[in-house]
Amino acid sequence: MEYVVEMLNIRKEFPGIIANDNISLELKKGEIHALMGENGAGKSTLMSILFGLYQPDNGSIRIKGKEVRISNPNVANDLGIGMVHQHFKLVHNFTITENIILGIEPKKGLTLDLKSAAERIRLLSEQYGLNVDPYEKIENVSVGMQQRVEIIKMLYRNAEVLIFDEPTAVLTPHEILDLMKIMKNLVAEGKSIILITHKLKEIKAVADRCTVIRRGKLVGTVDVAATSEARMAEMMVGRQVSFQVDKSESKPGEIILQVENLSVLNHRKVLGLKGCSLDVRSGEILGIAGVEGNGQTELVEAITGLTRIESGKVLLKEQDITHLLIRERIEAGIAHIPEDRQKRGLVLDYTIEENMVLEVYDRVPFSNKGLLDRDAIRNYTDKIMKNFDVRAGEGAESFARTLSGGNQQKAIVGREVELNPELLIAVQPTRGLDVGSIEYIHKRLVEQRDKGKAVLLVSLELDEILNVSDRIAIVSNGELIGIVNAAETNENEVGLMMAGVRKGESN
Amino acid sequence: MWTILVQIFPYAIAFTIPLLITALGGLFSERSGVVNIGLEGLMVVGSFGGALAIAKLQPVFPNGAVWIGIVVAMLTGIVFSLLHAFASINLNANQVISGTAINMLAGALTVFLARNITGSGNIRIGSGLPRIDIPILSSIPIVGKLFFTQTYASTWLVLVILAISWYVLYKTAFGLRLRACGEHPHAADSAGVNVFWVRYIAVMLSGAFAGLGGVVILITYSGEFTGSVSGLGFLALAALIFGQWKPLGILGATFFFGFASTIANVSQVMPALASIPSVILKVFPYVVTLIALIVFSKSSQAPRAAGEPFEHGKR
Amino acid sequence: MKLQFKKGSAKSAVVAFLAVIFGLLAGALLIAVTGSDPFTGYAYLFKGGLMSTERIGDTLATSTPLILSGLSVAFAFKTGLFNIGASGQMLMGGFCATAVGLTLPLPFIILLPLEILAAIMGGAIWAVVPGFMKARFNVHEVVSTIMMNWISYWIIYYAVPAYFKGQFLETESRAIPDAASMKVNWLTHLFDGSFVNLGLFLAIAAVMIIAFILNRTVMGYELKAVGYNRFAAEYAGINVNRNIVLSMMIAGALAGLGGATMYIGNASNIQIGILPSQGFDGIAVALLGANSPLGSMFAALFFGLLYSGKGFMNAMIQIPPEIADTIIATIIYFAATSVLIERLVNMLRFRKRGQ
Amino acid sequence: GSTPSPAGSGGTAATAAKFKVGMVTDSGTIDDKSFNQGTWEGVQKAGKEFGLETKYLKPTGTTEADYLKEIGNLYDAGYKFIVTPGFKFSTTIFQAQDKYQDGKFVIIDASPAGKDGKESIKPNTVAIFFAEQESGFVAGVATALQLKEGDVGFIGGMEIPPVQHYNWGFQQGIKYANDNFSTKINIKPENVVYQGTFSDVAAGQQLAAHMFDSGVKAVFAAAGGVGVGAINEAKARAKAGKQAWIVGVDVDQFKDGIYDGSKSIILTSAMKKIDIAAYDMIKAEKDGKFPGGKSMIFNSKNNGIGIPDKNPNLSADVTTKVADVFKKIQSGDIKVSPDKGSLIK
Ligand SMILES: Nc1ncnc2c1ncn2[C@@H]1O[C@H](COP(=O)(O)OP(=O)(O)OP(=O)(O)O)[C@@H](O)[C@H]1O
Ligand SMILES: Nc1ncnc2c1ncn2[C@@H]1O[C@H](COP(=O)(O)OP(=O)(O)OP(=O)(O)O)[C@@H](O)[C@H]1O
Ligand SMILES: [Mg+2]
Ligand SMILES: [Mg+2]
Repeated sequence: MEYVVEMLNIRKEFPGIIANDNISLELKKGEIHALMGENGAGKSTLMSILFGLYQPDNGSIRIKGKEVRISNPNVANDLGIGMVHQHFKLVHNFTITENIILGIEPKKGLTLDLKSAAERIRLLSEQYGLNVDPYEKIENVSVGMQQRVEIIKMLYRNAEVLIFDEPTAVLTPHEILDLMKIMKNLVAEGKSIILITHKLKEIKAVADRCTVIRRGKLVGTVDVAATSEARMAEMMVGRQVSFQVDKSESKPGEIILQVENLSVLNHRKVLGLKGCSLDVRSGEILGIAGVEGNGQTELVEAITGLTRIESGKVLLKEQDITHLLIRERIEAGIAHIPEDRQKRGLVLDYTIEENMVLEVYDRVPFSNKGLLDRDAIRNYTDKIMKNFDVRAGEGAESFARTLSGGNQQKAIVGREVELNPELLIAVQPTRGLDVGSIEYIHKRLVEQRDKGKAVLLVSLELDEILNVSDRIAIVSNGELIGIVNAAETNENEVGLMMAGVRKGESN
Repeated sequence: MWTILVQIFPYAIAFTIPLLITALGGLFSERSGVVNIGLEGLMVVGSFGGALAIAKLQPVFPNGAVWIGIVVAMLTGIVFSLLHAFASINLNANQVISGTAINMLAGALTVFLARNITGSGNIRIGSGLPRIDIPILSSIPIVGKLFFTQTYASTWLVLVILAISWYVLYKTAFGLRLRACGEHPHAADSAGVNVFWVRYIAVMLSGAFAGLGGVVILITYSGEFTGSVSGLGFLALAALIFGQWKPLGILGATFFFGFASTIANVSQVMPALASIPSVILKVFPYVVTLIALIVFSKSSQAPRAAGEPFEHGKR
Repeated sequence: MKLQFKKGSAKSAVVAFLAVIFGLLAGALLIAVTGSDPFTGYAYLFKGGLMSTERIGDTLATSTPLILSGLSVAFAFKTGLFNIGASGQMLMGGFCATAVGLTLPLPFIILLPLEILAAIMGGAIWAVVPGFMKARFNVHEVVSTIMMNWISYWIIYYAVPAYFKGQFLETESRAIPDAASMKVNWLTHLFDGSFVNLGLFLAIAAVMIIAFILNRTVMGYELKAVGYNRFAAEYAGINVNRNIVLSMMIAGALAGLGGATMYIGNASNIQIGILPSQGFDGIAVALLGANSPLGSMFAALFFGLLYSGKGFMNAMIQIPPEIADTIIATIIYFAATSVLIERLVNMLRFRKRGQ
Repeated sequence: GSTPSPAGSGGTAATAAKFKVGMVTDSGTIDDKSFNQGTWEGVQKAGKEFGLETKYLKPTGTTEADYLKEIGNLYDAGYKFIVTPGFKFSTTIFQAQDKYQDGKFVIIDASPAGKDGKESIKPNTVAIFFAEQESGFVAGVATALQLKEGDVGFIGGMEIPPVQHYNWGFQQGIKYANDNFSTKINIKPENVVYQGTFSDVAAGQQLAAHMFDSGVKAVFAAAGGVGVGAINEAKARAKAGKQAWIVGVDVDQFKDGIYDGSKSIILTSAMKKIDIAAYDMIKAEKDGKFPGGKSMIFNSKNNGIGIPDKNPNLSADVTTKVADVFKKIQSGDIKVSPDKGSLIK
């Protein structure tokens, strides 16, 4: 059998952690090979080694049978290896062409030859059906388009082996389908692909084989067609996982949150949310489904007070909170698990205990007459950490920075739940987490609901929305497209509505 | 007013040029992602190196000494800038702090050395650059009077460097890479650009240009190294922001500073301006800068990665 | 420009200590290169700062404005701001104190608090402008405080001769009368005629108060939260803009007080045409003190000692006094590149373990 | 304090007791071509001649505390004869003369005074003054005679008495020449300025340039570093073949103005002979004749002021006429007022 890439017995150690422990991976020509594992398993590290960003401590790499040393990305490029990173590596104020040619610029004399580069990009774009405008600036194009730029970047460098690191995490269902089509095109043209993803469905849909790693160690490589999703999931976490969230029928009570005709400007100073009205009742989880950037952020920020409201009203338990300060809203009973845990959710240079009182430090018993009470804060923190299974090296005194992403998230969830809010807003509460942590957090959300609280769940993951919510509100282009009952809908219907098709319009 | 303008124009330009070239150095550094508040110190070491070279060489090469001094000043600036480069690029040190250390070190070390050499801490040069009228061009009406009379060769040197800088920054592969390093070093890194080298070169350019700025002061109007450039390095930094990190922007900003402070300086002897309280003229450039900073704050073009240490492979 | 914060005071103390050692070594090298004996040099340097009660007093007095300007910079750092404008704030604060001292014919007991108040207000106002610009328009405080430095420089330049002209000189204000000065007889006598003054106690009190505010109070919690992560602070309902302004205001007040200790304490009038270098030294003090109030105080005392002793060293042997500044600058460079020191420490530790 | 030298240096012992001479500089450097340098040259000359140890210290700041600290440093290091140039030392010496009673102090340009402005010269102190107005007067006459007609200007540093005296003397000298030698020299009010610092070189250049552009032929620059800027400007002009003169100050600045081999733009210099004053005081102390408690004036009578002996840019005729005028000042026939009166600024 001919392998384009063979990574043999790769070992990579970071201070305090062995990210890759004797891992081998072989890629056949013309296959799509999935690489799967929980968070921190070492997938990105392994691929970074193949791409020359890291040097392995041990082990060897062969390309087309020949042993190579990939000391930097240039070497990888020369060997025909390209990578689309988990976080796109594009310069926001460069044009697409400039981004693509960066590092291998064509020149006329001393001067950059942008014209001929743009022409080549246009041709590549046509060949693979990518549809990009070479002269557009990155900051003006959608995330899906940016990903296609990353793909052309590889093609422009004549890559034969393409590595995709979690490419679908940021895409809409429709864009995911497009991407899969593109990937199939690519392998049809003779390229080989390594695809990192957490999503079993995607693996099923496009991959030929799948390699699973766990805590830096290789679990095995399987033939996708012959392996069930459940089996792959088990390989990944080392135990059986249920994909279904166990929950009883919801018992909605009084209206907790009422949003009336709400319009909000986005950061580009145009209406990002247009005349949205919805309500959330006690004892129910309302999910907001939608493609990223279609008004979810504006809605949440308007409710929590992070953004000014252009027009409309927000009521909490019939009290008008439209013009209240953020802190006043928190006191009125709103808790918020923010989208970006590191940017908004935590003060990374504060300890856990300092973070646990981020919204309540000025209340008795945590402080009195302007003086902090360390003991009270410590007790409170210990309680949250115990209840929510937050693990940290030095307990309550650990700096938030030193926690893993999952533990950071659990700490935030714990903090917000502990506020005992009337309304819990959870935005992407499981983003980037592994299935174990996801399961845990979902349980806590349902628990809140069962305690008779209102929960507003915003997520880009359709599965999460469908599994956790009782009702689902779908937004598209800043407008509320419709609200459906979770039990009575399916992925297809919601997906269509996310694309802006109102219920009933499609048939 | 016209005669006043014509009269002070050459001096305004003489004052503008060191600011301009220093800010241009800052531009290269910052657009590669390294904040350099050590410009002031780099100017000082440039002026020190240049003064020393010129003072020592002038007796031997009365004509060439100034030009050798310019080269020496740029080299001194480069050598000193390596301290900043090492700290901020190799060690990921806080760039503001490293720059502050550079400023302090420059002021102290050069005077220390000068004291050991001259006994006083100052180094005086015999003579600087002559002022020349550009033949033909200077006889063009208006423009000739303003731009081509009483000019220093260093002015033209700096303007040529400005033009080349613009070309390099926007039209060459190096410029593209440099700007990428300042906006998104990881993108550049994964595209195979050696971020370390690009930043090193950029910081060294800032050292060379600031050194040139320092020596231009010396050979045009001060004639003496004194261990200080009286805040011009910081002013260059302000001009860089005022000029929105663009070559032509900083040309405008530094010219504004040059003009405003020249007016403030000579207002005493200009009957037309003597009625305005001096304090107002003196603070005018600074107040306008503050206002400009507010106006531009909405659309800041600051390089996104400026000030952030780059760690290879950091997620 | 994002500032990174190092925590763990034991570690920063080790780093600071090693930075000092390296700085002194570099200084020794320089002294040797210029043909003098480093040991003799340093002996005179420290003697110059410490060899008599009077000199100890002078060293303390030299340190006083440094403690306050260092505290000002450190406090701003802690709250995420780089106050490079301590000089201008000191000048403004000192000017206000001088103005009060020269205008109001009041008894000492009433006058001194008024002067202090004026200094604090002067410094605070001078820092509020950049604070407000930062909060409201996100204008970087490094540039705005530098501009404010120059504005204060020129305002004082013209205001002093216009309103408080000295008996003989245009270039300084009239002398502060004894009844309006921070110098008090018992202290002067205690220290054998040194110019140490009440400013020292004000500085120490300020260190205590600031340490207390930062570590124990709700206000400190908010200020630091905004400094470390203004987005998280905003999310938590902390008024970010108010805290930025407040932080700059406090930093400015501290620097202003430092100005008072200089102009109506160590000196007895305000001079024009000079931005006090102590403001810039405050950056060094804060850095060496790892931005902690107590650390800054020790750093200021150390720098004060160097500054105070260098003249005597120069008088005794042929070493230019700029050596002190060079040593301080080197220390700061080493503190800035503390990563290098940390690596060295790790390496040494590793080697020991290996044996 | 520690006194390494065993020989007692207190008292006014007329012995050849080895005493060490120290100096504290004012703001500005030891080679400022002005009073710091002048003083230091005098100290060094005496040091060489009498085999004394000499040392100067440059204070870190310009406050009284800074000055006192350096005086203490010198004193503790055994330099008990201390010379301080500059009006700013007034209050410092006032305190030092009491604090270090076995020290000797020479203060130049001012006398010791308390905060209240009350002067008091103790027996261990001498205050030295110069009649700068006479020096400026002579330079003014020389300038007028040499240029015959046209505009001249004045750039001062800070507006302090010595600088003011130079200015007013210069103006009186011009007027005297216009009245007595029928020259037609004019000083316009806008061409008399105090820049405000002794250090802003750029401003000095710009001010001088502006004056030259508006037709001024010679600028009297009594302004330290600001004057350096003015000199640079004049040199640049002279090199380009234009006429631009500077009248130097404090010391003979001829050398600083050299631009083309041996040509200099320094027309003449209004000097005050600080070096001689410093030297004289040290010599007096050595001879046991230290005039402690006195205030001394150096003027035309004791040749403490004047223009250089050699002025290559002045014609022989001018030189003789100026020498004549100088004699008349010495004899009191011509009185130069140290006050502003109806003069400009
Ligand atoms: N530069 C680094 N320094 C130290 N540790 C690192 C570094 N990069 C990764 N690690 C650690 O190595 C382990 C593997 O990380 P890696 O990013 O490869 O995981 P992953 O499988 O890609 O996870 P995810 O699904 O979250 O992307 C993690 O524990 C991570 O924290
Ligand atoms: N760059 C790094 N340097 C040092 N330690 C790291 C680094 N990155 C992660 N770690 C440590 O490795 C451990 C695992 O972190 P990791 O970020 O992989 O967790 P995770 O659950 O995958 O989170 P995330 O979702 O953010 O990827 C944590 O203890 C963390 O402190
Ligand atoms: Mg991870
Ligand atoms: Mg990963």
